[in-house]
Amino acid sequence: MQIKCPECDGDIPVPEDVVPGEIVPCPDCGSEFEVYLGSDGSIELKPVEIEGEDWGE
Amino acid sequence: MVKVAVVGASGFTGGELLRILLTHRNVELEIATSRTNAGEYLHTVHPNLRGLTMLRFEIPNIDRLTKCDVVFLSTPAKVSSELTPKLLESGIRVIDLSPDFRLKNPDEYRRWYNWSHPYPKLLEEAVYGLPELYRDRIRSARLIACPGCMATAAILGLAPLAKEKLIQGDYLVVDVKIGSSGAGLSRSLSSHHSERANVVRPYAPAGHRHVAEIEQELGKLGNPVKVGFSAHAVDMVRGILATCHVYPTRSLDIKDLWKIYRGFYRGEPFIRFVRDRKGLFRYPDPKAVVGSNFCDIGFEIDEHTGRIVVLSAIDNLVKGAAGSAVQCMNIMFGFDETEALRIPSLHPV
Amino acid sequence: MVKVAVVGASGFTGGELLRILLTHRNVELEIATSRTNAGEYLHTVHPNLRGLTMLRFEIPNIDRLTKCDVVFLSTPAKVSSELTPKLLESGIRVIDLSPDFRLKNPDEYRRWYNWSHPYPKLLEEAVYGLPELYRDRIRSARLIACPGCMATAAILGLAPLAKEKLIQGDYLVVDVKIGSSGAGLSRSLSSHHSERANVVRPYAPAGHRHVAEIEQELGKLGNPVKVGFSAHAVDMVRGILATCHVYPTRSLDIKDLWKIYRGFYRGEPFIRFVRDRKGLFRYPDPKAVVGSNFCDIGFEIDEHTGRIVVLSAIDNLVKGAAGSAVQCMNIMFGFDETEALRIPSLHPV
Repeated sequence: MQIKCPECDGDIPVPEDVVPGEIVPCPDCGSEFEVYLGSDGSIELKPVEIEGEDWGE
Repeated sequence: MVKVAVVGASGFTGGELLRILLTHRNVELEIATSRTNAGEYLHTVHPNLRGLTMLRFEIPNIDRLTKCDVVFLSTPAKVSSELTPKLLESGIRVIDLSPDFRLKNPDEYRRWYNWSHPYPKLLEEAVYGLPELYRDRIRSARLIACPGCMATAAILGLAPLAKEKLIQGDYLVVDVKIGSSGAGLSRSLSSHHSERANVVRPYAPAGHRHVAEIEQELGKLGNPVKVGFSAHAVDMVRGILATCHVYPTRSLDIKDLWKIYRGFYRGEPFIRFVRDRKGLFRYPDPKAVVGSNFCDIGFEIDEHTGRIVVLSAIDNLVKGAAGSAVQCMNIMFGFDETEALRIPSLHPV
Repeated sequence: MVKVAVVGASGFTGGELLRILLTHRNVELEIATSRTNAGEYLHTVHPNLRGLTMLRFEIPNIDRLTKCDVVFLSTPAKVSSELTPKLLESGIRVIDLSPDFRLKNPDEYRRWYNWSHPYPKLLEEAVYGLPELYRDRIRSARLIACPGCMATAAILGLAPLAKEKLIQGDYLVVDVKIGSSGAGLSRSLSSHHSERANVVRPYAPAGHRHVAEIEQELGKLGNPVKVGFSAHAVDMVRGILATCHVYPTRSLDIKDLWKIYRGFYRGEPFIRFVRDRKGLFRYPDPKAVVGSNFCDIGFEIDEHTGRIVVLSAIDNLVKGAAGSAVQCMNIMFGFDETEALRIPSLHPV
């Protein structure tokens, strides 16, 4: 199935048999989300913080 | 099979046309002209073509050229404008990679090229060879004027914002970094390796001819803009990165930007968006497109100044020249638009 | 003879301090510290120093350091702020090349470095280590905070215009191209040669910490400005070119610009103006300053948009770090300001 990316509105492919707690990355913007079950049992995504790479000076 | 000729086939752009056309399943490369190398095999000049063709360079000859279906003119300025009218009269179609028919307004040629155009009427008919903006008109065109390489990068990066009238026309800065192949084969002290390596050389800090095309095309999409253009030669053979600094007419957030860019370029086979939180190449970088027909576009909002930074990376010889030209040919003759252009770039390079 | 110590002497900047100090006729290089290389000869890490000294690296030790007259701190962020107070207490003078004392306002450290400064009072006392702006205050200073390398290029390029209040504060763009040595010795995939060569990699497209210093210093000279800063890594080891795009508050011609820049930098030994009709290097280019303490400044007026383009080129390790630091030392101890710094750059390189 496809879920809208909260960060960039892209479509994130999520396997049908996805398990809560799994991490799914967005193919467009690289943001990562943890899957969890919403109150109505629907699949929802919570952003996972990615540590920005330090580019040096 | 469509018969194809390439005039000016010994230059870097000419060589790229040959490289792409030799792998094209719907065309036959009949003629490759070069005055200086007439009689030589193509691989004498283009080593990457050894073993792929036994074709030899020949002197340009109108009668032989008009037996083809389409002619690519990879010639310096003020050459194709002599050849094109005769070719068109004979009923064949012309894809001109030179600057001779890019601008609609003859006065602009006087201003930017110090040249009074010999065939101003043809300027109306010529179609600007950017498939992402003119696909329908290209389909039926007799004469295509392929954009300048730096203009391609800037226009593709800014078109979506121009259409939304998001660009403050008086404060638009385009800061370009370009590789040495952008100067083609013209040899000089500045292209001498010991002097050309390791440079960041501003060679057109306060404006460049390509400004005329960029303003023409962005002006058609949205409000008129004046482009503050600066070009720098950097230590790279192929590639352009255009960093466009836009002060927007209204504030917006990153989601708006994604929406605007996705909407404008929906379905385009050679536009990729690169704004990635992961991996090494998080923004567009010519290194990631060298040899391919892709234009990588990225964007960022500078909260501190309200500025939008748009980054656009292409290979100046492919999407900036030969690739877009072949893409136009594919559209003109009803081929699969990506035929011979689904070339992955090289990594690392 | 003045006794000198260099803390953090195994990095690129540390190595440049050693290279310059070893040729200095008024100082004695007593101590060069490095935790990782303690016990090694300097030339084990810095091959260019083989045969010039038999000094060896040692672990930093307060008691030994305080026997010197001046200590250079070439340390990462948040290290020198621990060491500096103790060194100052012992009465010796400190030249800090780290960012720890550059900003006057502690809130700016929270904002740009996400760090609450442990010694905000010292921020008042520290003198910004740019001789061209603070020569008198440097003379008597106990603590010098040397500028960031990209800040140096931008500030030196824009200072004369800032003083004349010529910069529209909301539309100032600084587009920087920098070599790999700017990232020092920190190794990562991005510094891996096959991935680092041939790039034009936007690594800070929408702002960078150095903006805080640039705005601090330009704001003091003239009206407050907001800097639209974008940095790109290019294929070069040493060097920075800052291309500054200025929309002026009033129109002026090229003669005015020459007058403004000559007036502001009259007598400065390490500022050169490069806007030449002849030769290959007509505008500033890092290639022409590599290894030297020069800052080359050039400018152009873009009639088409009214924009002023200022170009500023330095070696990020010399004028952007070790060179300016030694220049400050020369001022502090009353030596000839150019001592050990009259180094011609290498050409070609």
